[in-house]
Amino acid sequence: MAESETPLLDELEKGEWPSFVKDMKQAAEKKPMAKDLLRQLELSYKEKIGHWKHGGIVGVKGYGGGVIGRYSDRPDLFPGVAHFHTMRVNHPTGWFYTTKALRTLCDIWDKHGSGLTNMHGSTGDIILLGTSTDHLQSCFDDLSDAGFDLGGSGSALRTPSACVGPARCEWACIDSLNICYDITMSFQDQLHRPMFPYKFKIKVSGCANDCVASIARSDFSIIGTWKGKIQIDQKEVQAYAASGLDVQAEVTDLCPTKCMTWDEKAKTLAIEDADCTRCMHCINMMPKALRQGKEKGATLLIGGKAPIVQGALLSTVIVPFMKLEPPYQELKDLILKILDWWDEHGKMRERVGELINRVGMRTFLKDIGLKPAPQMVKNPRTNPYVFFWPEEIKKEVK
Amino acid sequence: MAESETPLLDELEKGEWPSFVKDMKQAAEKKPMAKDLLRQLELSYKEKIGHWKHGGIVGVKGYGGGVIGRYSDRPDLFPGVAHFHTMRVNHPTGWFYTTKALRTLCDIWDKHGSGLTNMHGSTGDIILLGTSTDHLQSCFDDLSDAGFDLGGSGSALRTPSACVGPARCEWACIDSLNICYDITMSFQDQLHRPMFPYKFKIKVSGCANDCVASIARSDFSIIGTWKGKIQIDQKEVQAYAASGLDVQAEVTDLCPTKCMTWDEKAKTLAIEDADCTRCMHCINMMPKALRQGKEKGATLLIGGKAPIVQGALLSTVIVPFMKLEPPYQELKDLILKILDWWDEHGKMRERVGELINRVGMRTFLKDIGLKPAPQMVKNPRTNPYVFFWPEEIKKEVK
Amino acid sequence: MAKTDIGPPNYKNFMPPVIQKNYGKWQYHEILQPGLLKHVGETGEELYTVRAGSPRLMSTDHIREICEIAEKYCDGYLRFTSRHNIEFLLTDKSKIEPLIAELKSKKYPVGGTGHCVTNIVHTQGWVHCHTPATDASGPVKAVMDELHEYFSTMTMPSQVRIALACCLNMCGAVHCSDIAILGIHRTVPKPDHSRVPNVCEIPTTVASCPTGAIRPDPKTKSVTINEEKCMYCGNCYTVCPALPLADPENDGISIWVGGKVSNARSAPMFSKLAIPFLPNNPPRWPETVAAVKNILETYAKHARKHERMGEWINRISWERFFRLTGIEFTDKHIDDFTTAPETYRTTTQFKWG
Amino acid sequence: MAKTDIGPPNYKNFMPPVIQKNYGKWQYHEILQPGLLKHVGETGEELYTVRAGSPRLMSTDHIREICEIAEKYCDGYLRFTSRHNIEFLLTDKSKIEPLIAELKSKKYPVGGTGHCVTNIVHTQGWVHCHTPATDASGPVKAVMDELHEYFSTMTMPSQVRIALACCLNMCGAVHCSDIAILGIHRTVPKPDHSRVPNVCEIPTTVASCPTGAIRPDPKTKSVTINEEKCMYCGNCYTVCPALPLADPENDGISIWVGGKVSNARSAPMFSKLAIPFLPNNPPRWPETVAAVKNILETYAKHARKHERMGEWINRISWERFFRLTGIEFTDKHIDDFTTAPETYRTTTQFKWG
Ligand code: SRM
Ligand code: SRM
Ligand code: SRM
Ligand code: SRM
Ligand code: SF4
Ligand code: SF4
Ligand code: SF4
Ligand code: SF4
Ligand code: SF4
Ligand code: SF4
Ligand code: SF4
Ligand code: SF4
Repeated sequence: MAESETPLLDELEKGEWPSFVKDMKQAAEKKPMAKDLLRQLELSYKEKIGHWKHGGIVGVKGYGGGVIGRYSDRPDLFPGVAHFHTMRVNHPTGWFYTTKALRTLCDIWDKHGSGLTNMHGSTGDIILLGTSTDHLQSCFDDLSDAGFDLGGSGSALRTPSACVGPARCEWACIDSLNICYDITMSFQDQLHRPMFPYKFKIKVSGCANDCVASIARSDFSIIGTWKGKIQIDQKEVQAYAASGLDVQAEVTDLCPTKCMTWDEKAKTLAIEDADCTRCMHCINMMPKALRQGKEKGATLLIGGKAPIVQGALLSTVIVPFMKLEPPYQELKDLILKILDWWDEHGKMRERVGELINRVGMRTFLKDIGLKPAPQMVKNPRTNPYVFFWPEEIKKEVK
Repeated sequence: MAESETPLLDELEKGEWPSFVKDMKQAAEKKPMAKDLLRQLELSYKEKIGHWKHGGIVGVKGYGGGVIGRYSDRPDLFPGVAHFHTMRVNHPTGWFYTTKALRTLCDIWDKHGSGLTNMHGSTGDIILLGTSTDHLQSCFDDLSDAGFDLGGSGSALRTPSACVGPARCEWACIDSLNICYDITMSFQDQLHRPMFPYKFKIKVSGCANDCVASIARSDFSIIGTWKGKIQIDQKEVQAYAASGLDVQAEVTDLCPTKCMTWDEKAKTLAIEDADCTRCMHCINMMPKALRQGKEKGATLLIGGKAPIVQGALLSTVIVPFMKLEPPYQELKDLILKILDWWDEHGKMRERVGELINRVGMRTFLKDIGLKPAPQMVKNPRTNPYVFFWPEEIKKEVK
Repeated sequence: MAKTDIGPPNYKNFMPPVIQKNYGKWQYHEILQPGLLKHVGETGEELYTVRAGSPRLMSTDHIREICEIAEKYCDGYLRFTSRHNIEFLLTDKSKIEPLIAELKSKKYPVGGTGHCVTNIVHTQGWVHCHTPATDASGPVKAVMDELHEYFSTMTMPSQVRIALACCLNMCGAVHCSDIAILGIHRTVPKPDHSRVPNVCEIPTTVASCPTGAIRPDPKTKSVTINEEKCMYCGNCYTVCPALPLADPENDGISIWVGGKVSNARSAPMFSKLAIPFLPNNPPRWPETVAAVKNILETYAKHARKHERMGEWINRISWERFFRLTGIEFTDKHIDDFTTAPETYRTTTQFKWG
Repeated sequence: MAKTDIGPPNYKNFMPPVIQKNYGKWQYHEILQPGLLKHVGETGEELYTVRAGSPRLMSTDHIREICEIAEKYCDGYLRFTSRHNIEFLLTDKSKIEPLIAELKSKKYPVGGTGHCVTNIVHTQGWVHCHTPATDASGPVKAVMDELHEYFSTMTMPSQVRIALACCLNMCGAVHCSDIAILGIHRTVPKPDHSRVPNVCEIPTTVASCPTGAIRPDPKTKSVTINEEKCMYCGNCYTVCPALPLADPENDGISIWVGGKVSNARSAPMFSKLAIPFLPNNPPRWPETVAAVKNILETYAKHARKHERMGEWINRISWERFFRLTGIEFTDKHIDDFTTAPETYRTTTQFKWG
């Protein structure tokens, strides 16, 4: 057998976890592009440095984004990846697929690209990993014919995503999938034609467990919640207790507000609902016994993002509760208003959370027309550097 | 009876709490200066605005501080307070007095000033409230003859203060009074001849109860603590329980680390000392039953201050534990080193805590020669903006 | 010439004999009744302390009166506390009752111990400072007149420390108090262009502004202030007397809550804004008195034993605090300084109110 | 021309009939065994989900293999999770065992549910990005090879979310993970003065630096970088390709711990620095693998049930975390960014270790 061209990467074919090297080799057998990707990666492994140039701008007709341009810095050695752009394809909401649709995608990508993908990208897109400039448009055309469209990139709305929600989860307080899909469809223009100061991400989770990490990873987070009493089925609580759940230690003691009491003798659970902050823990522990309160809606939060530039931000509450029912007009109006405001005041490469920090939450709330609420803060300010609006100050006596 | 000249202030003679207006009137009867102070204050009450000019620099020979210059902006109306400077007199550590000493002070002040004082100023000084420029030196001379000296003002070390500590408190882990007195005596020059970028305050508390608010109100906080097991006298614990203390609810449940257990049946208290953070709560609750561990010392913290300019700071741990015994050389060396460092790097009006924030704790620790410890932080950094020292980076390959 | 740098009198000479003997050897203490402490030494010796309130701003006559009392009952020994109360130190048990009786007859409030409202740490105000946004002694007197019964009883859930500072310099160190009364300006400094060039150093003045609102104005050789960026902190005035910002109508008081200093149970905490503005209403500041009383009594009613104000609020949540006190939550409560992001609610965990 | 703006396919068309029927009407679920979920609808209908691991970087052949399996057992329905696992959706109970058997025979790890280490969210690395300080897929593979048994069991105290990002842009959103693996540069960008003037907008480049380390250099029409102020974040490189900062010897990996996203029990938390630097050591990054394993297993050994990494550390204290893991605490752990003051220990409450 000939000596391997990729001795370092070969090491990563070993072991129990599925190997991406195996996948790369599979593709390399059919695609010279993939083969050169493998070889260039081997060089990176040897030299401990990347071999891609700073991205260039490429795209498809009518769109300002959806493609990440990429060029090898050693096209001499790896001509197959001289251009090697990725296409971001908007995933079906909830990442549901029929095999038919998946196979179609594969066929298109075998035709136009490297045969390599990310299922999925970190924002949620189907990442078609690497093709040359001349294939971009035809690949897009084929995707479009098959019912697929590109996702977001650049200073645009990014592909929104949602937790599996009502499709397979008893805890969805909102129709996370439908909200996400509706927003995606309503904001196609914002998704495809970069027009903002920077990127804008929206994620929708059906409850406070936040299975799409919306609070950490989106500029606008929509998270289901409820009002009213947690519905307790005492029989089922008893069944959990009987089957070995230590209700005191595992449920009530871990309730962050200590608003639950478990009567060990009577085997009854009581909740002081007014003190509950709807953290989900008790419900997570006993899904069969506890159901959320009956009035459902969402908490809306703003500003989540990674650290660049001013430090990472988690999203912060701006609407404690909004009912969300189709066509979600109030929600979409609010998002549009925020996008407009950000567009008007944001500097280049300033995420909406950073803009709010720069101009002050009070300015944001006033401009958007939201009423300040204590739920927006962990605690009121500790510094005395309070601004008053001019209209609050009595006309000055000279 | 003639109509009162001070109808507004007269209102503040009413009521149960001791009235400063009464004191002012007492002084006013003897001192025209005090009388004009009263009259000017009445004007302020009427006009809702102060009537003092921005302070000027006045002082006594050989000293750069200890006097706060003050001039009325209406000397036409209130000639008695045309000058009205306060003298800050260093209080006896712990604010202990013999009546003899107090009477001497009163006599001196009746001779030279308004007859009004603050017992004490917020930093701890005896504040002699208001005299004219020509009396400053003679007043100082008399004070000095009586064994008193001025305190700090301006960009200097300020009068250090200490909790009552070993003089009357069973919890003093360090000799707060002696440390404070020793520091005061050792640093007379720094106290009297402003030489720093800004003010520097030192406060000493014998334990974590921090009865002189050192953590909030001093640049350098010395707070007593201990190592080793909390000594439990189970009989006395039982006595507290018998006398109505709910040990579970009032003691163990409120222990922040939950490291205590109270066995209601056996009436015994157990402490997992390794988890104790020496917050003092349990000891506060049962002084007769619990005594601190046997190895005593102090935690040293730096940087506490009010909000101007960059926001208020609480002091932060820089030495988790230092034994403190006379002559406190290690402590004083450390303070001097810090003062030197601050003096060298601080900008004008930059408190030491602000300087540390500007240049980074790592620089402070390195320059001072302190070893980083997890006890210095609530949590390690969350942002990835980590600096490495040049010597940690491998020589660059060109 | 008088000697300099002699330092304060040695405290050791001012301590009563019982303290000299038991110095560092106290074993335990009890609060026998409000204002009366008993400390017991390892040898069994007892020290009694009677604590009395003080206006802090005291005449020499008043001090002499205190001396007289201390001579009568305490062999001439006394001290002041870190919160400006007076402490009479004695060993003779039989003198306690007469001492307290005399103090009461002379209108000294006796108390300030344990779960009480002790003396209000405060500052100069219109009596002696150049930057106050309110008076100090006046509001303190008015508030304590209303709260005095909480000084001489121990009916609070825990210690309550109230402080007052008359401007943002916070000499009263109100930044860590259960309840803080803080004088605030609300108008932008008005540069006196004729004086600025003479009395102020322009670069220092520009650098003094925490929000960067001040620009040098080469034309006038003075400065201009960006009104939108100014939050009236007065720091520029401290370094430049030609930038006054006091204003009778717009100066006033803000109320802060939930700070603490001790490390007992919870770590020290900053005070947080409760009420952004109340008018200056001398001589008795009724709005301020009512606000403090409302917060205090709401706390007293709802908090658990040993729960400091801030601990109580942290348990019940700020939304509940605002509901229970009936205080309005406004955009001013939301931080917009550099520390703002840390204060945002970055979780869906909250109560409805 | 192809249609634009058609949006993604409607998810409704891709959901199996049992979901269509029970949409929004699920009543409860059980985790029957690692990798096997049962969801029961209000009508009693049951949906089974078998979850399998994926390398995320997948060939079309691999995807087709998955399709084949889904066709054989699931009527052609499947989904991916928000952490890139594959979920096979079926109703026919009898097919569960064969499906799992086939998956295992084809080397698919089955698991990723409940108290496990699920798939590592990660990024491009040397495979497709221009700024990486390390590879992504490689370290992930190496770490998961070591941890795979924790994927297919549920023996952890609670969920463990590991994430990797190959540079400070943090596309893997490692800022809120139980354990985060983060590629870091450690050398100052070296401006290519011949290219800067042509390819970079100077004001944007200057503004991009979080620490203000970049100054325009009018002479060269390029920029200069203050080495002391630069912390190698690479943000300037993002906006200016002529400022490369990758370096084979000094790039590497840092490890972060204790972040979380869910609001369950505790509020979401950022990850905190555990290990400032580990060398890039391809192909198997042994130092990184060992570090992650050590932290994970220390946590597994000491944490209480349902305690996430960050909750555990908050209970035991950071000093204890460093002692138990044997990780050295350095000056680099102490924040020196604008957020620094918030992270200081401003209390005397701490443990000895
Ligand atoms: C006399 C004084 C020290 C001094 O050198 O002057 C003092 C004396 C005592 N303090 Fe204090 N504290 C004194 C100011 C403070 C301060 C500082 C302040 O208020 O500005 C604090 C921090 C306050 C804060 O957290 O905001 C303080 C927090 C404590 C605590 C902790 C309270 C808590 O649970 O948070 C205790 C423990 C206790 O009371 O159980 C304590 C306990 C004590 C004890 C019981 C100590 C002892 O064994 O003798 C003393 C009598 C307490 C009492 O009055 O009930 N002392 N104590 C100060 C009296 C002030 C006054 O006149 O009211
Ligand atoms: C007299 C006193 C208030 C009182 O009524 O007790 C006082 C009075 C003044 N303080 Fe203060 N400070 C006094 C304790 C404090 C404290 C409390 C403490 O020391 O525990 C603080 C907060 C703690 C701190 O240092 O951070 C304090 C923080 C300030 C500040 C803000 C400093 C900062 O870095 O934030 C200023 C402004 C300045 O220094 O320019 C200030 C400035 C002033 C000036 C000198 C006014 C000025 O801007 O020049 C005041 C003079 C008033 C006068 O006319 O007599 N004073 N000052 C206190 C000193 C008496 C004494 O020596 O015992
Ligand atoms: C399938 C998925 C949603 C999706 O749309 O894809 C999902 C599905 C479920 N999650 Fe989740 N979660 C999913 C990502 C997440 C994430 C996001 C992430 O990890 O990036 C989180 C936040 C993680 C964090 O806090 O850092 C998340 C936090 C939870 C929690 C809260 C855990 C906690 O105590 O902190 C629960 C409750 C529980 O497990 O008891 C939960 C519970 C559930 C339940 C039980 C909901 C249900 O009733 O069906 C689902 C099965 C859980 C299981 O795997 O044990 N899910 N879940 C995601 C599977 C990811 C994977 O392949 O591993
Ligand atoms: C492909 C993907 C990583 C992956 O392997 O999955 C990715 C890849 C890149 N990201 Fe990202 N980001 C990806 C999700 C994220 C996420 C996670 C998320 O969306 O949940 C984040 C953190 C969340 C956030 O947005 O804050 C993220 C934060 C960044 C940042 C920092 C932004 C910030 O404000 O802090 C940059 C830098 C920039 O925008 O200039 C960045 C920039 C980039 C660029 C475009 C590099 C650049 O500087 O131009 C990368 C292109 C790689 C390539 O060659 O393909 N990427 N990026 C993810 C998008 C796939 C998809 O569409 O599904
Ligand atoms: S976020 Fe809530 S509703 Fe959505 S999948 Fe997770 S647990 Fe279910
Ligand atoms: S949801 Fe959370 S806060 Fe509410 S009762 Fe359950 S555990 Fe407690
Ligand atoms: S700080 Fe501690 S030692 Fe000092 S008086 Fe207060 S309780 Fe006693
Ligand atoms: S001192 Fe505090 S932490 Fe230690 S055992 Fe007592 S209550 Fe607990
Ligand atoms: S708080 Fe302000 S106004 Fe009051 S004494 Fe201090 S500096 Fe003067
Ligand atoms: S008052 Fe404060 S904010 Fe306003 S200009 Fe002066 S320093 Fe700046
Ligand atoms: S984390 Fe950095 S290196 Fe990795 S994909 Fe994102 S931008 Fe590229
Ligand atoms: S790498 Fe970051 S810190 Fe260094 S110069 Fe560039 S932007 Fe500034």
